[in-house]
Amino acid sequence: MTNDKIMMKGTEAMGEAAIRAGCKLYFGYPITPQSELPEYMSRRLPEIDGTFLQAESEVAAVNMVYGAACTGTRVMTSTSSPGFSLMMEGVSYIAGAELPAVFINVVRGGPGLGDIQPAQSDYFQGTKGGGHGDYRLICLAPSTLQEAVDHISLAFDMADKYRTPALIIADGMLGQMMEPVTLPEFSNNDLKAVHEGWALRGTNGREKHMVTSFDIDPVKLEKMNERYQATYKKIENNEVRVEEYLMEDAEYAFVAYGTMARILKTTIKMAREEGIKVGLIRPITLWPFPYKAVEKAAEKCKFLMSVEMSAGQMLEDVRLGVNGKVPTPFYGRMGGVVPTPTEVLNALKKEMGV
Amino acid sequence: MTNDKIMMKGTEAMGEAAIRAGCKLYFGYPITPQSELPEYMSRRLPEIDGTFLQAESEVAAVNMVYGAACTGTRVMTSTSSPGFSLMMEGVSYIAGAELPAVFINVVRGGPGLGDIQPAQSDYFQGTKGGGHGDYRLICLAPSTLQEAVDHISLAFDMADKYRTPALIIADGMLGQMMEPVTLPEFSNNDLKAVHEGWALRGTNGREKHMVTSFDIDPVKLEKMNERYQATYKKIENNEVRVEEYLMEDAEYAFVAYGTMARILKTTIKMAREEGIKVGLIRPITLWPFPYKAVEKAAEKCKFLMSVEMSAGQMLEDVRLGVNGKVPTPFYGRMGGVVPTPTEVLNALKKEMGV
Amino acid sequence: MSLHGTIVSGFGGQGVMLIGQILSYAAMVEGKNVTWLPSYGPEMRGGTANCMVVIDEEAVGSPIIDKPTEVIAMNIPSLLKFEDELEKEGIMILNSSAIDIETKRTDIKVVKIDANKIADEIGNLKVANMVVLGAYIEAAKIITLDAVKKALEKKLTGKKAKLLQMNIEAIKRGMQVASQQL
Amino acid sequence: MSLHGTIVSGFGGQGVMLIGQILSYAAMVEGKNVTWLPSYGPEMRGGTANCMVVIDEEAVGSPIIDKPTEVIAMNIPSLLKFEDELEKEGIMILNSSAIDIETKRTDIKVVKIDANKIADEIGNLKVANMVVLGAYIEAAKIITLDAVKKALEKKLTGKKAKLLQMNIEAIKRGMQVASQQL
Amino acid sequence: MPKRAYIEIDEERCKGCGLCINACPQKVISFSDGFNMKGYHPAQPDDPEGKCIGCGFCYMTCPDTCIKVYKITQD
Amino acid sequence: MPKRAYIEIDEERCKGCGLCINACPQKVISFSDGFNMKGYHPAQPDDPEGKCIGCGFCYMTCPDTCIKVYKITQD
Amino acid sequence: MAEKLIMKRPEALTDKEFTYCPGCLHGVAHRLVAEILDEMELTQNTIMVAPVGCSVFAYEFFNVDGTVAAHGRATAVATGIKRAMPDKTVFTYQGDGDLAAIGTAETVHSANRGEKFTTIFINNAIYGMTGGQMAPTTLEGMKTTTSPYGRDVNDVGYPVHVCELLQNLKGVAYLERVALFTPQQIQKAKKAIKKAFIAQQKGLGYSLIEVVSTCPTNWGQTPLESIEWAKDKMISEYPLGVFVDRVGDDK
Amino acid sequence: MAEKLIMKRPEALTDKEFTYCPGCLHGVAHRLVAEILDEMELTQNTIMVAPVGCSVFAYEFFNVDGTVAAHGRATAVATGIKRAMPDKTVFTYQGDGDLAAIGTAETVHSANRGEKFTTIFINNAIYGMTGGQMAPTTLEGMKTTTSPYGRDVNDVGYPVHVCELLQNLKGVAYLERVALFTPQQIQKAKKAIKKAFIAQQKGLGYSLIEVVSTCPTNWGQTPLESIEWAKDKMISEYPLGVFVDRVGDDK
Ligand SMILES: Cc1ncc(C[n+]2csc(CCOP(=O)(O)OP(=O)(O)O)c2C)c(N)n1
Ligand SMILES: Cc1ncc(C[n+]2csc(CCOP(=O)(O)OP(=O)(O)O)c2C)c(N)n1
Ligand code: SF4
Ligand code: SF4
Ligand code: SF4
Ligand code: SF4
Ligand code: SF4
Ligand code: SF4
Ligand SMILES: [Mg+2]
Ligand SMILES: [Mg+2]
Repeated sequence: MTNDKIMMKGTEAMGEAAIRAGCKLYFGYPITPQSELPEYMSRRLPEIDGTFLQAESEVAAVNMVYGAACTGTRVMTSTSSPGFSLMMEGVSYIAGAELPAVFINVVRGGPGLGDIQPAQSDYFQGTKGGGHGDYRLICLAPSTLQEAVDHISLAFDMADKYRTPALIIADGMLGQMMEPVTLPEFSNNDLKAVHEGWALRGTNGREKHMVTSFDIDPVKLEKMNERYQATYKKIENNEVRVEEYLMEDAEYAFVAYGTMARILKTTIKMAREEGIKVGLIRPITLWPFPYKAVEKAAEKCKFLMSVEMSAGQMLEDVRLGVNGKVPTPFYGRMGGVVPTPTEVLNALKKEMGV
Repeated sequence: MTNDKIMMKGTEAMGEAAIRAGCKLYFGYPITPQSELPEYMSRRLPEIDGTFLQAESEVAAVNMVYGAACTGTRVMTSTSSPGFSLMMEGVSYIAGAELPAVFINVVRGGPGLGDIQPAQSDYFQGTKGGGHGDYRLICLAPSTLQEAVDHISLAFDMADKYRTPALIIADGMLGQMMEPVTLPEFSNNDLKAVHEGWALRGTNGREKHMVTSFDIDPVKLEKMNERYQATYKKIENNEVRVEEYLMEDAEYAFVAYGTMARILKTTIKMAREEGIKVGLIRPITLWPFPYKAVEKAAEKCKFLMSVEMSAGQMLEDVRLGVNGKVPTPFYGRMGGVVPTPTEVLNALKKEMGV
Repeated sequence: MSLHGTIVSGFGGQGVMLIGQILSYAAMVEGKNVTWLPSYGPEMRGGTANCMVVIDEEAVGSPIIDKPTEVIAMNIPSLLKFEDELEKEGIMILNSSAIDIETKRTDIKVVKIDANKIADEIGNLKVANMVVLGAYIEAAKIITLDAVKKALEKKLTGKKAKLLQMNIEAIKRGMQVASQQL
Repeated sequence: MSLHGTIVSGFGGQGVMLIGQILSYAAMVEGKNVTWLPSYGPEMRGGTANCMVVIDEEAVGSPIIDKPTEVIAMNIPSLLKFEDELEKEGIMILNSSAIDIETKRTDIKVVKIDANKIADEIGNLKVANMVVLGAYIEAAKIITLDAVKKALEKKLTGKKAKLLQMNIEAIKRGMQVASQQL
Repeated sequence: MPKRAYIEIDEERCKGCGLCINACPQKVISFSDGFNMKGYHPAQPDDPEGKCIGCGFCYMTCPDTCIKVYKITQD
Repeated sequence: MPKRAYIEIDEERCKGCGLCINACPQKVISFSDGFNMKGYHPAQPDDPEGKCIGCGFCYMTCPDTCIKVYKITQD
Repeated sequence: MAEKLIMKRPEALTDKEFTYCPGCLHGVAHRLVAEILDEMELTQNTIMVAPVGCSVFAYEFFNVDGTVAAHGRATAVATGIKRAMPDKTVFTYQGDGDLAAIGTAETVHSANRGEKFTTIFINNAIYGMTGGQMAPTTLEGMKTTTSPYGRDVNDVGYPVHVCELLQNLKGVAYLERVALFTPQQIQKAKKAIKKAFIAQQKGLGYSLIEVVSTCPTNWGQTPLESIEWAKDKMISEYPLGVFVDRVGDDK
Repeated sequence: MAEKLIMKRPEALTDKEFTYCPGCLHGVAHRLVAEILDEMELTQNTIMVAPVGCSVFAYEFFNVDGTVAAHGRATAVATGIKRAMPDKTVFTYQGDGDLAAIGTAETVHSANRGEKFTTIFINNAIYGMTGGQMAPTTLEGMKTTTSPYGRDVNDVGYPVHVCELLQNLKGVAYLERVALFTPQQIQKAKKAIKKAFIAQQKGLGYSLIEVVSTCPTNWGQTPLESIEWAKDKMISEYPLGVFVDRVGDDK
């Protein structure tokens, strides 16, 4: 344990990481369990001459993000499930306008008002497109605070590189908890230069720039869509991230992400003490999803069990990866209930028939 | 051709069908290509002492629907892609509060502002949950105006029966076109009685009723979620609808819905004239998806080709149904471009290697 | 040929949607399968609009046809927009009241009709579109005058019933002019 | 046992979150793995709140433990809420300044401490939570006073640095009382 | 003077906010020394001399509807 | 009186709305008989007697920026 | 000599204990509404809409049919209810974040349409439920968790005055700002609420009562301190009074 | 004798032809804004936000960097832009549906925050782009495609007066309602627009010019008829004038 580790709340650590990654603007609207993030930003951003603005709603917030992103400046927002639903139109616009921006959804129990406990039931929304149209979000799912912190700059970098928005899917547990983390150094990339070619900053003698997700002519709109799809293809080729945990000798595999995955590591320890050879595929990018890792596991494991704090959403991607090779049982809890290591162990054993 | 066929615009025919199905309230916000639906309702609903109200936004509209649905009265809204994205929070609330209501999304090219041409790129949003939380929408995809009209009362009936919202996914072509249709008779079910047990109508001596998607206690919220999931299971068991078109002798199968499916019937005619034995699986309910029909087709066809006016969204459900048995090529156009029968035929042939 | 795709195109105020609708209705009356699809959207607000009518003996698959078999052009932009797309040997009806240029196509049948003038003669500029419809009926021979009459009877009810005769008159005049050109 | 799950619970104003945070910080200082997780949400607005600290020799898996090994209850509702969940042989620290009832559990170790009175004696009611922390340190023996001191040094910087001594004093007094009861 | 009015306080419902105590013109309400099950020191009627006038200020200001006010009429 | 001013109209850009014709105090603009490629009868300067005063009302009211106004100065 | 119970928890409230912090005036506002419902004999025929905010549980506290709207959308939900059931009494109960931030469009348009229901609007100058963030109504210079350096009106704008914003809309039938800091104010508030419900009963249009309130927890004050602070600071920013009255004095 | 070109299409417009209907005054409003940008030498340093509405293409028409916001969200987008680039001139151009219906919350809060950009607000009492539905600004009794029996103010509310709604918000630096029906009005409108941009340049707060306009197509009128109708009907509902002026007369 080195000296530079500090204890910080998840949301605050992510906020600080964003500032160090060069984030200059934050627009958001309070919602539990992530209000500490805007609160942190409201303290910190003025210190670095950045802008914190509490919007009148999530709808306004996401469109402020759109605006700031149009200028090619690093900007982010964060929210929790109902708030992210309200952002769906704006997210689709941002994707369509090919704007780099970072969203954080600290997922809570749903649907509707639900509760404020940790959940993973916004997987579909984040990975398949909760908004309209053929767009995707780069979707990162940190499992520890350290990873959450690291994902922030990764998200900004990828968003800039591919000119596409990135989403970090966390949950209330990750957002609220403290654990020791090492914060990254301040980034000193010249972020402004990156987007000189398209950003809206006044013409000053050059040709005018236009940012839009709009073309009334479907043939041209299709061209735009082809460009998006080409980007998505690149991302699928380059950016899949996955952790394979004790998979070398695994006869069974869990598939889980985020908080659920970290809990499963305890389950796996318990199982292995009983001699059950189980491992874990932990998708780090939910989109692009690590289909290959799942496929590979399906070649040697007796089954792949998706464990989620949801009714079974990632399960569909697991099944797409497994492609019928082995069974894909599911264990999940809903509405903000977090499965305990023991109960998942029991579920595993039941599935094994022991 | 009987006398009672009339020519009506798709959106208007759906409006009239809704009125005949006992819809008493319509809340909505204009958006192309479906504004004729609210326009029609604004003329017709006052004639039957119903309520038409143009809301200040789609966000307001969906919450007005929530309110009216709380009273157990038949209510609907309609919109097009960006507008439906704005409704995602409200839709999730309506699902969570187990309210019967009918939505129509006349899908247009996306993402973002996109264009106003017919598209199918909101499939994920409609079938997997564009809003937050573990909810599903019964999702009907009519292919002709007659079917669109018929789906309206079906949607209301299922929504009432299962106390869950239903969505009709149409597209600009279906919405704007006219073709001969037979309108249903006026329903004279006693719709009020159905919801006496929970609807908000004033206590009048009975115990108070509460409608909510909320429980601060995750254990109780999970119970609510279990109830939703039980409903969804029932719907999956009872309500899958699919058309199998020339599948008896099919060596190849298209999978397509809505407008795309109707166009493919022309393609199939052309193909069969050339001796290519191709059929069509046409999901009528997109959720619950007809996985079994797809699976069955995968047992005898050389491949199943999903054809969509999107980058390939239903394709994932097709693959889940096929489960690795045969290849699942894809053909699609994006951004509001509608594939012609000929181009799909060419795509099919290419896939066949001829 | 059993499959027809007709495009009717012109300014918003020229009644092009109605031409298409009457045509569709008539096709339905004759027991044919038919779809009517308008172009929509703010191409030019208040500018040129068009609709496509597909008439088929069998169930209509696609309501869009790549290459129309007939085009009714009510103004210059409509002519410019659709003259290239028209099928070879296809029929082009030109409203010469608003079009003072020629089509560059030579492999199609062209009927020119000074619809406004004729409508004016009949006594109501609003029936210019029916004059054009008449020319189309005569030139394309897909639907009969009888069916169109029935369609008009359905459309013109109540206060509008009294306009029926004038409309039919307009159609007949259009048919006459076309028959002279064919 | 290498895995500890401690719950600290009380009114919003009683500094329960801080107890948990100091504890976590101290655990980190000692090279242990640790997570701190608050309960949150409007259970009763302004009412009872709690946090859970998990300390492990290995990487912490779940930051939630079904059955806590220690409970610090600062008020009556906290006692009622967590007494059933506490692990057998577990430790219960009771703030008797605000709790005038007894626990019904007999299979646990109980330390009662009149934290307000002691804090008052020290001269600042605000350090009552540190008194309780002291009792915990002594009773649970998971972290050392030294580590807690270091944690406090990190927390109390700037203007607050002058409070350090008083806090340590409070902790020591708490340890004393607990040692008498064990 | 005879007792004109008195109040009852639901001490288990009380959150010890003190608003009633503050509002009472006769100062005949006080905090209890003990805790209720919510952990608060609840308010209690403290009117040995029967000075309560039944003005209802306590009732009106209590945010938790803990208070009942009784009038005593001499008939 | 010598010609003081004149205007030019971009007839292909013109939509024949007539607002300039309506606004011109000198009534020196009229509709053309022919059609432009948009299908409209465009406005045209119609000032054989050189009555245009260069007031710019036509320019100001034209929604499609079709009009240029020239002043003729005698120097 | 007889005893008479002259004041007690109204029938229109359920037995459920309020979940509010000690000294929070949400409870007083609830009781006033409940008293009016009882007095006007509306309890059996009322449908209420709770907001998302500290009063999210309000639909459990009132003995009437009720629901909870999405954050900010209470008046849209009430519009749907009232339009479906025009003969019922409908009211929304909303905080300042709910009504004046995220719900601004719904508020303005419900008022402008003259929707025939009543809104009880609790202005406590803060987001209570989520832990004390800045509200549209937060006072100039006031520190909150998202205005840690004090509300800078040049940067984030001035406190929003809801009554002043709505008063020119013709759909509004009754509009008054009241407070709950003294028994006298509380009595006045009750009368205002009554008038609002009368406006509804008479079908005159939209009625809204802005209740200037407190949030001891997030203001970091004791209940008594919060009352004193509010009497001074809140009322000077938010002057009490009747803004629109189309009801008149005959009740 | 020399000729001088004294009036012509301003530089701040691109060559693209407007997509508006014949006689639609969107074009006049565009030209005025462009003239001001040129005169104030702002063209090179301006970022504009087009709305969704008939003027959705406006970002192609102006010779400045630009984008198109989601329907109703232009001021939120402009807020994001201006906060990121405080030294640029930023303006939004919005219709009545965009600004006063779906965008109400964004409008009110941008104004209240005193965001330092300018809004050109075109009030044509209708949803032009989507085919003539009722707008918040539609006149009493006026028939539209969604008020086929005429706007019934008791049912759907009264015409919304944006300037009157915003005038009490302290963040507003300049607020005026102008019209475009005569050359004189057009000149006045130009002055107003200039003042709005000056307010922005001086960092005084939010500025909005409400331009009372026409929609011949959806009003079912010829261009000339629409002008005459608007002179009479629109102006009596929407009186012209300055509502807020914190700029003063020294330009
Ligand atoms: C869409 C959405 N955004 C944000 C929230 C989080 N949220 C809940 S209540 C609230 C504000 C509460 O403040 P107010 O309306 O003033 O009520 P109070 O708690 O002060 O009574 C917020 C932001 C939410 N539940 N949903
Ligand atoms: C979310 C969303 N809802 C609805 C629409 C459809 N829509 C486009 S423009 C418009 C209204 C246009 O009216 P206005 O703002 O008054 O502008 P105008 O066309 O009259 O200039 C509407 C409702 C949309 N594009 N997006
Ligand atoms: S009724 Fe009046 S006098 Fe009696 S206790 Fe209450 S406040 Fe005091
Ligand atoms: S006002 Fe009510 S809650 Fe507060 S102390 Fe008095 S009785 Fe208790
Ligand atoms: S400048 Fe004046 S006088 Fe000359 S044409 Fe134009 S409006 Fe007429
Ligand atoms: S005002 Fe402009 S567009 Fe209209 S007629 Fe005159 S020149 Fe043509
Ligand atoms: S947080 Fe504030 S508003 Fe909410 S219950 Fe507590 S005191 Fe009342
Ligand atoms: S529809 Fe109306 S507002 Fe739109 S361009 Fe045409 S005339 Fe102008
Ligand atoms: Mg509040
Ligand atoms: Mg408009």
